[in-house]
Amino acid sequence: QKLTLMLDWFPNIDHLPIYVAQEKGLFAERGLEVEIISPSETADGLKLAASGNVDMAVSYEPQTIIAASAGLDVKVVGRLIEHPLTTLLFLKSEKIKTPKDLEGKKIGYTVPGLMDVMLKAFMSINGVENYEAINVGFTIVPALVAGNVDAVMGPFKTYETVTMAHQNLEADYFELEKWGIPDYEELIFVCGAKTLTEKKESIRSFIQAVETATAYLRKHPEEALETYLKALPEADAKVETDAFHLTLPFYAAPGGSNAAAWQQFADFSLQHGLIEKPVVTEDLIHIW
Amino acid sequence: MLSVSGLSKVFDQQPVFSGFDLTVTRNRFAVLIGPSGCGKSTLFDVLTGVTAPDEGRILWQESEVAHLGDLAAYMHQKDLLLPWFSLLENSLLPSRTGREDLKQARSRAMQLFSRLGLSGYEKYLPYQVSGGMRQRCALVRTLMFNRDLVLLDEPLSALDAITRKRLQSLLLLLQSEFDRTLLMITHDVDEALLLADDLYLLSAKPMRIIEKIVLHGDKPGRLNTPQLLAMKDMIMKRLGEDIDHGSF
Amino acid sequence: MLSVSGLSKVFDQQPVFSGFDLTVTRNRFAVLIGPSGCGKSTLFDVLTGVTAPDEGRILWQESEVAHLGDLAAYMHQKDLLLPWFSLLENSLLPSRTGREDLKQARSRAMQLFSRLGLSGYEKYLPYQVSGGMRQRCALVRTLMFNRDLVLLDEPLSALDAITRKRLQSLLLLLQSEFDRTLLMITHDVDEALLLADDLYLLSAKPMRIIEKIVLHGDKPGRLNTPQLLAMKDMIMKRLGEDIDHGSF
Amino acid sequence: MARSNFLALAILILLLGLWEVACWIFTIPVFILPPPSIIMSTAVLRAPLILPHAMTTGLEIICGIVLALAVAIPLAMGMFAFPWLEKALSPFLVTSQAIPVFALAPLLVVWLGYGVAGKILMAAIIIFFPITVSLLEGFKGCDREFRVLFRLMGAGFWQTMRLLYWPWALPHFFAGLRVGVTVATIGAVIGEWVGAQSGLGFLMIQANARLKVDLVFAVILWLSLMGLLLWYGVGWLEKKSIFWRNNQQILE
Amino acid sequence: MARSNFLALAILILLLGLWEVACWIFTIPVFILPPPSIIMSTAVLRAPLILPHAMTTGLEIICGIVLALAVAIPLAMGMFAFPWLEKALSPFLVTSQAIPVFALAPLLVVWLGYGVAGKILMAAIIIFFPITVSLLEGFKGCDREFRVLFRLMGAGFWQTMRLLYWPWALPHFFAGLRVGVTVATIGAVIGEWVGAQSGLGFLMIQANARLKVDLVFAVILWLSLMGLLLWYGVGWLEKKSIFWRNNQQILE
Ligand SMILES: Nc1ncnc2c1ncn2[C@@H]1O[C@H](COP(=O)(O)OP(=O)(O)OP(=O)(O)O)[C@@H](O)[C@H]1O
Ligand SMILES: Nc1ncnc2c1ncn2[C@@H]1O[C@H](COP(=O)(O)OP(=O)(O)OP(=O)(O)O)[C@@H](O)[C@H]1O
Ligand SMILES: O=C([O-])O
Ligand SMILES: [Mg+2]
Ligand SMILES: [Mg+2]
Repeated sequence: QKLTLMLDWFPNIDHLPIYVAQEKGLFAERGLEVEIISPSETADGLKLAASGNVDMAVSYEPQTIIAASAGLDVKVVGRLIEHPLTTLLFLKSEKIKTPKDLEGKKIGYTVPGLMDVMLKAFMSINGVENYEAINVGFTIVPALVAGNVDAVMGPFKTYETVTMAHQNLEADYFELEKWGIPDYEELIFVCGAKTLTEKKESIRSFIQAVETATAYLRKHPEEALETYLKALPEADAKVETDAFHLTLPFYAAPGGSNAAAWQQFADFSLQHGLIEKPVVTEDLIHIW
Repeated sequence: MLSVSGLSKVFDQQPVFSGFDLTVTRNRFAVLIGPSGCGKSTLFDVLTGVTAPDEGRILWQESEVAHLGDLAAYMHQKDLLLPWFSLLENSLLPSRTGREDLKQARSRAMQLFSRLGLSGYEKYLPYQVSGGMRQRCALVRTLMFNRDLVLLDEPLSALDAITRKRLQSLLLLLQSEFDRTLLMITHDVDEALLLADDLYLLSAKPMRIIEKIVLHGDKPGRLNTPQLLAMKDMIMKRLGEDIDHGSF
Repeated sequence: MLSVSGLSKVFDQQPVFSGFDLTVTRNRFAVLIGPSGCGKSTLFDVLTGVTAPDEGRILWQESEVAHLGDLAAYMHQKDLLLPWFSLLENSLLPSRTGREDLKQARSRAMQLFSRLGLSGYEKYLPYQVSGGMRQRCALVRTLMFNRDLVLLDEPLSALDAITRKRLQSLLLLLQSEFDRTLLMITHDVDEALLLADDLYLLSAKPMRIIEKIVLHGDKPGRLNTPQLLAMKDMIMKRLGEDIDHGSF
Repeated sequence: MARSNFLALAILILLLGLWEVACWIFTIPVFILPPPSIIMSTAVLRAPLILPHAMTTGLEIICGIVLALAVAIPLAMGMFAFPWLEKALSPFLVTSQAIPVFALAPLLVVWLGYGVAGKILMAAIIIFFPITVSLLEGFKGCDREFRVLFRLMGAGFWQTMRLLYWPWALPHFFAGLRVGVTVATIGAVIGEWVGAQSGLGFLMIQANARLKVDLVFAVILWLSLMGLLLWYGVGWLEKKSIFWRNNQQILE
Repeated sequence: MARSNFLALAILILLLGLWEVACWIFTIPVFILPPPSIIMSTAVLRAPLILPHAMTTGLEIICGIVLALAVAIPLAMGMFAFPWLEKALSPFLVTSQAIPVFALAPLLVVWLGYGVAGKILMAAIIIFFPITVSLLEGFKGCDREFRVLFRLMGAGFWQTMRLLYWPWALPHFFAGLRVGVTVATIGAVIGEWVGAQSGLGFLMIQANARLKVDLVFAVILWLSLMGLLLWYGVGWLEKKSIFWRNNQQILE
């Protein structure tokens, strides 16, 4: 059985369980042939999964809730990273200790339409009123170093911190879930509702294979990392190794998503204008 | 052989000619002479079907035709050789487009090449030979058309005096030896007097025939005879008068 | 007034001319006649400084100059009017580039306009007037140069017989009334015989002077005299002989 | 003229009709390709939202064009005056075209900040090449006889440039400009993806992240209209500037 | 010739030198702008990594050019044969240039899957416009006298096309092709954003996101070299094809 999987972004350490499953033959032994594709844009996966042009996609909980609100018929079938990695990141300094210290500063964000809303929510929850929001795209580190912005909403605490460290830059950050934003699942697997009914068994096998791979990498982290680096020769081994150790605690444990937790985030989204129509997360999440 | 009647053509509301009549008789050399911009080339465009006339009829051997599309041959002051074909290929173009037997056409072309002193240059590209050779090749191509009527639009006006003189004799050859009927545009009075059997003086735009002159006498040599010299002065005067109505 | 000696120019290893000598005398009409491509325009390019000679010297009134850059006026077979300027603006170009007093130049130009029958057309753009009027405007501009020597590169060869004839008289006016010295290129033997005081027959490339002929007699009228007709035949023969060495 | 306008309209209606019908028949999801009816109604209804962004992008394009001209014109003149300079520079010009500009976008942001400057530069980089090349071709196409004339009139380089070469090259210049402005929108949009607060590119990314695909396509519609407007605007300017080609009727 | 080559080299060395020195003096961080020494060593040392991606991109470009030609040639001929068609189609051609192709990416995936087809189409969309426009200009530039001649030879449309218009338009065609291939690299790179597994565009985005800016620039260097190669390749082809312009010496 063939399955196509579209990633949320270019292949990176967050996708390690998928690559381990692929390279260790965990898909193959379940009779799956998985093709892994990068998108041109983070929303592509959701669109193509909803239309059935890819079987599965990796996406973010916030964007999936947006998609559901926009009427895309997608189902959440599994988890990859179970807590937020997204942070409000800045160069370590004595001046910024609490969000209050961001008063009057220039704050960048990565994805307009998503991270700008998160930033607004973060700031209003933490009582910051005066700041300037700037879309910096993915030029996070240069923007910080050049002093164009004082902090950026969107970087991962497991990734940008490492790349910065390798450039001898020390990063500090606020974790969203610790400053009033509901906990959410950073990376999840989605598929179209129709695909789910048609290829239910294959998709279940896929999720099982990823869970097996996650269990394997917890036991043999070094071998898992080696497998991943072999599959992606263009990756920088030193950076990926450090990032891997930071990400290790976040790879999702077996078991499905928690509809109640999702509902909390969906309500938060509605309240802060991330979505316009309410979303019932029980219909969104498929429990195996 | 060819006659047009009541031909009209208007550009931008201005008539280039209207109600224009002309008859060309078999095996004669008809020459149109008139001031620049009077509409001579436009007349040829209408005859060849490049542009449609607004009014009028074209008769070819008593029967009406839309244009002379495949009834006449054509020669121009530019040699119009295609630079990407050799001299021989250029001369064979009418046979190719006319779907004639190419083998036979080739041997005929070779004969004409040698007749016009081009033997040995068949494989040369146009840029590799002189202007005179190019015009002679254009003449070979004109003969390869195999058509009784030849339309010539100032065929020699770009050439220097000597080359011009030699090609004038070749044009006469077309008429005498190859039995063609010729209709030529020129604005050189000497050339017209030298070559024409029937000479038509044309007015400035809108073009009409001011006078038709029938010429006699031994062609290559007659130019410097007193009659011809007198005729030349008369023609210059007639053309000049007409132009004076315009703004010269 | 102008003399060149030992002038050489090579293109692609082939000499266009080498060791070329020529002297133009004050207030005379010198005409160069030769076959197409022999190097006449190249000689003018060297004289005007458009291209540098490989060897040789140019002397202007006894002293050596690099070129005639701002010593001569120029007229060409194309009228070379700039289409974006009116006739008057075109005629004032030499005064503008020469930083002369424009007010004075303008009144001089207006006089020439009326002298050449262009009054009332000063504000017209070139495309709005006829070819003859354009060439007359080019003549006005040539006069506005205010230079003793005028270089003419086939100034009339694109015109029809009548217009040509009229402009020939105007060229003679340049010499007689405006006291200019003229150096003209042509390949029309009649025109050369009609206009020249000193006629130079040129060979095919590499260009050299075959013969210098000094002409006498009343200019506009002399052409049909037996002497001139005989001379014409002689010139045609001489030029023809030379070309025969080439491949015609 | 009337015939071709009619045909263009007919083709347009046909294409839109096919697209609309295809969306319904094949039930193409709106989030992949919305039918034209929805795109157009969004483009009109959301005009108050789109317009300010369009003004930003428009401003960037206009400034980009001005900047490109400011570079292209002296460059073309220099390369025309010194043929060796042309030969020396042409590999760099060609290379500048082969470089994917979006790759430089992050750099530009660092150097020029997140304001409009980076976007203007982006648009300019894309436009200046066709303008330079066609202007140079225009200068070089000037007939030799005219050069001889100006030489003998004693005209200097700048005078000849102004009176002869420049008007001579105008038709070529406009041809290059027309090609340039069409793609200038893309330059500005790429610039806006990299970081901006407003502009159609910014709006497009935002709408895309929110999965408001109808808005994405409405923005594309606006961008296309701006491209067309620029194209025909330059055409109009060309007609006005090259006044001596307007009416070729001749007074005889 | 020698002088201009020398100058190009001198300019190159000067620019690279300035860049290198500026990087050291101003201690510009490598992730903002790496010095040329590092870029070049990365381009060489990581060649084993880059080469397969370059081959993918190269293949996409070549196929894109072929596809663009397959569309541009019949289109230009059609518009030449029917001037009203030209007028009717030109707004669509212009619009096709103003649309930011990335927005179409999901659409292309839906239609063409995630293979190379989408990238080829992207490259083709970018190239076909300049080729069509310049080919059409070439056809239209054919002298009237030649048309009269072919008319009187009784040549049909296709014969005239083959024997006259086509060779006549070749120089224009190559001019358009040369412009087209230079930007084709950009087309393919943008195309590689469409769900790619390989290609220089894919590699570049990855490297960029990983802050390996030296690799980004190494890839840009490769892309530029490919663009230059294409430019000079088309120039060479032009010289071979238009053989009748090669040696303009005349036999007298
Ligand atoms: N396509 C056109 N549109 C408008 N006017 C035209 C067109 N073609 C020719 N004319 C006009 O028609 C007139 C006749 O032009 P034509 O070329 O027939 O003259 P001609 O007698 O051949 O001149 P020449 O001796 O200079 O070759 C001119 O006044 C010209 O301006
Ligand atoms: N830039 C150039 N490069 C190479 N050869 C050239 C160049 N310019 C002219 N020639 C050659 O020099 C010769 C003389 O050309 P020139 O234009 O001076 O002839 P001409 O006597 O003025 O001819 P025509 O009577 O046709 O105007 C020709 O054979 C031409 O091929
Ligand atoms: O996804 C980020 O690494 O910002
Ligand atoms: Mg004519
Ligand atoms: Mg000449």
